[in-house]
Amino acid sequence: MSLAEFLSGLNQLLGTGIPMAIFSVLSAVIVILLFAMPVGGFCTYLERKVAADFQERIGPNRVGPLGLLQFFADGIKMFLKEDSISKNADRWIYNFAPSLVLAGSFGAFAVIPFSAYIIGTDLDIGVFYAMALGSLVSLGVLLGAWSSDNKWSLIGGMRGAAQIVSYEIPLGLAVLSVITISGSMSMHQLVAQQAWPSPGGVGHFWNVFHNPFMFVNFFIYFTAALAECNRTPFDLPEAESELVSGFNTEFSGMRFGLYALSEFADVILFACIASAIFLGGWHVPFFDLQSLNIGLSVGELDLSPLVQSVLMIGVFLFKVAVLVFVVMWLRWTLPRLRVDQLMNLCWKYLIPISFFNLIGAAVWTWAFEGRSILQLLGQVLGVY
Amino acid sequence: MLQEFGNALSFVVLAAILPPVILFIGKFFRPSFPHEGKLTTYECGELPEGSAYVMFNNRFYLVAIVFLVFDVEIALLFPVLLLFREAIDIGGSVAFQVFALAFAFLGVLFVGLVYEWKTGDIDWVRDAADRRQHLESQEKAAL
Amino acid sequence: MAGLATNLPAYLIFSLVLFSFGLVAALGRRSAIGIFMGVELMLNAAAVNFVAFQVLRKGVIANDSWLHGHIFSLFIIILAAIEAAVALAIVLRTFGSRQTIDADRADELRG
Amino acid sequence: MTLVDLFVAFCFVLGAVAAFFTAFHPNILYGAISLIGSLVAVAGIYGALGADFLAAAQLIIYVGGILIVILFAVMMSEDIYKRRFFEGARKYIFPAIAAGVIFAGLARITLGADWSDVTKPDFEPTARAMGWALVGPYALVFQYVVVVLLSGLIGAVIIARPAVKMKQLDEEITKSGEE
Repeated sequence: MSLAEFLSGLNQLLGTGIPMAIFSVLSAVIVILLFAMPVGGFCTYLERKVAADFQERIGPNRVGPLGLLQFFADGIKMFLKEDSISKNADRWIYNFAPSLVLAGSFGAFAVIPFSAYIIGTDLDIGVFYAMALGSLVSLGVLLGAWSSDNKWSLIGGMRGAAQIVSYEIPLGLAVLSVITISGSMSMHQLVAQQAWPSPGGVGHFWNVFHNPFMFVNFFIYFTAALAECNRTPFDLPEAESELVSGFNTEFSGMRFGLYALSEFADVILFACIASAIFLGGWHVPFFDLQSLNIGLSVGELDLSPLVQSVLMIGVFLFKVAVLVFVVMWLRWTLPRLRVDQLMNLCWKYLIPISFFNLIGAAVWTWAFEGRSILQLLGQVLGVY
Repeated sequence: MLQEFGNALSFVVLAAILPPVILFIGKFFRPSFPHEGKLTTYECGELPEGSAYVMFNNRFYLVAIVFLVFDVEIALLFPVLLLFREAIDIGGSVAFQVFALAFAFLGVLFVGLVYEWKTGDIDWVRDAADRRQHLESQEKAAL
Repeated sequence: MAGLATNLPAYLIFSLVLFSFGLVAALGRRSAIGIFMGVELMLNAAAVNFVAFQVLRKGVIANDSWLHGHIFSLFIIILAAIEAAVALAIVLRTFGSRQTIDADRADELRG
Repeated sequence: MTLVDLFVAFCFVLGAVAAFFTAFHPNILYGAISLIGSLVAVAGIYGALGADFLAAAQLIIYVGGILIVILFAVMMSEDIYKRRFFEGARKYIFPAIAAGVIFAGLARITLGADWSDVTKPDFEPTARAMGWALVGPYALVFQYVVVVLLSGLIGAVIIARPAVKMKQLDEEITKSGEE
């Protein structure tokens, strides 16, 4: 059930006659402005705190308690800084590129399944739609770099586009293997099938542990997603040492803030998609949250789905937080790859491996009629 | 189903109009002192000479070409592999048909990838001089 | 304007507009990429027609439960992609040898 | 005037204006940028017609693939900022006339026909149905397309290979021939 229907359901209770379209825009505002941007901003603070921990220093703690409002202060500072567009920059494309990049990274939040009842919009082509919007980001990066008429940003932009573009293939193949296993593209179905296997149920536990090929595919997906958001071992386009922060050399003030925000939104987006299609979204091992039943109900409205939904969102966001922490952890442990190592890794290692993994996953689902290791183990032990 | 598209569209439209709105609102608060030095492109301090539209050797384009073909392959495989699970439930022969079709498709294109690999086209060698040195090192390794 | 979404001639006129602009671009542009962009527009126009007929004229083709229109436009998109790959390769090669890709100047028959 | 009609009308206008700029804009790069507009408009129309898989495939292949290739080609091939003048409208005259004649003729035919038996579109998900079509009646075409893909891939790479590499490969072939 999409967020918009949930809100309009609420509206029927209150009786106000607001049309459905307003609710879809409202759901967009809620997910983007109240979830993606604040959490993206908060990640900048978190990244500096985590980095400080790794290097045994304190990190930002001046603004607000424990420095929690640091990202807010950064945002205001960027908002007020001068946005100087260089003389022979190509004004039209210069202003058009950030909205392409942001549309690509924030638009895909529509299909993220936060809980069994709350999802931005349950498209039948959910995962495919998220990949389609991902390809807009590479276009925006290329145009933004090209229009700022700066040799460094042009080289950084070309490298960034080549890197994002070529890592979309292992990403696509990993998502393909998930679809081969679960037979549906809509995110809600993909997650619903990862419930804890029960005798009658359809769940076959998390896709990561479905079969050995899927386990490897998760790591391929994670590596490709790291490269897609230009994060640490692959942050060549913004390599500070070589390219003077690559494609966003010429961006100042809020324009740079928008690009940085869209980079963090990409990290969160891929963490959400990875935890939804590989780590079983809102499912918890050993227990099915949807069967949780609390007696209390207000008037005739039973409260247990609400409580279940809150718990599910908590579980889902915990998994996203773990993945984002690993991304930040990598930043301070792995050195940066050279261009040819980066491309060789993609074309000579990731793509062949994901080819064979896809074939392996298909053969596994064919041989065991889609049952996972856990289900097979359960049958051997006679549990069901 | 159109309501679902409407929700997705409102997400994309909101995300697309965010930057112009923020940058426009900021215009009133932002200082703006266009100074000659500030407006030239950033070249670590020196005066920029020559435009940035310098040409590149063509390893970028080889990547773009090979990516295009493999991206098409993934887009075509999505609908076929979507049915794989359903075909298994229907019966063995249908499942075999879908499996053979999809993985013949995959195999043929894997041949393309192997060809690229063998002729060294996806090697990310910087330019002609390096390529010759790259090839000589391969020959030494082969001897 | 009412019922525009299910009004088949509107889609046909739009694809015709796209096609004629594509034709002008293909015939009028000097650079090889301009010609290629014109061809892309014409291919898109044809693909829109296929989908519009499949969705808005159900029950006319024999067993149209197979979504023939959608399959046709999918293959149009795919062949346009392959054409783009080869077109870029040709542009690369002509630019390598002749420093420009004006279609008028590439008139020698030698390699 | 439902929202869908409004959206389709917006896609029509966006597509037509973007196609106009693709054809007539003096600077080839702005032509490529406006091509994005028309491709996204066509993807929007697929969405309004209920062809959800096609809209996403159009976005991935066209906007994410072909346009990147076009932009690489445009950026590489010509120094856009040297020639700001309009490349002489003379060469547009003949194509404009030809396109105008074709447009008038076909428009008269389409508007003349009676479109009474237009049916209501029933919006079902199309990805699964297209999958069964690709496996069923279009299985042969599906395999044929992959052969075309392979030949296109190898052909494009051979053409695009740098001249210096071709000399090495020829030497290798001749050397292996002599042994």
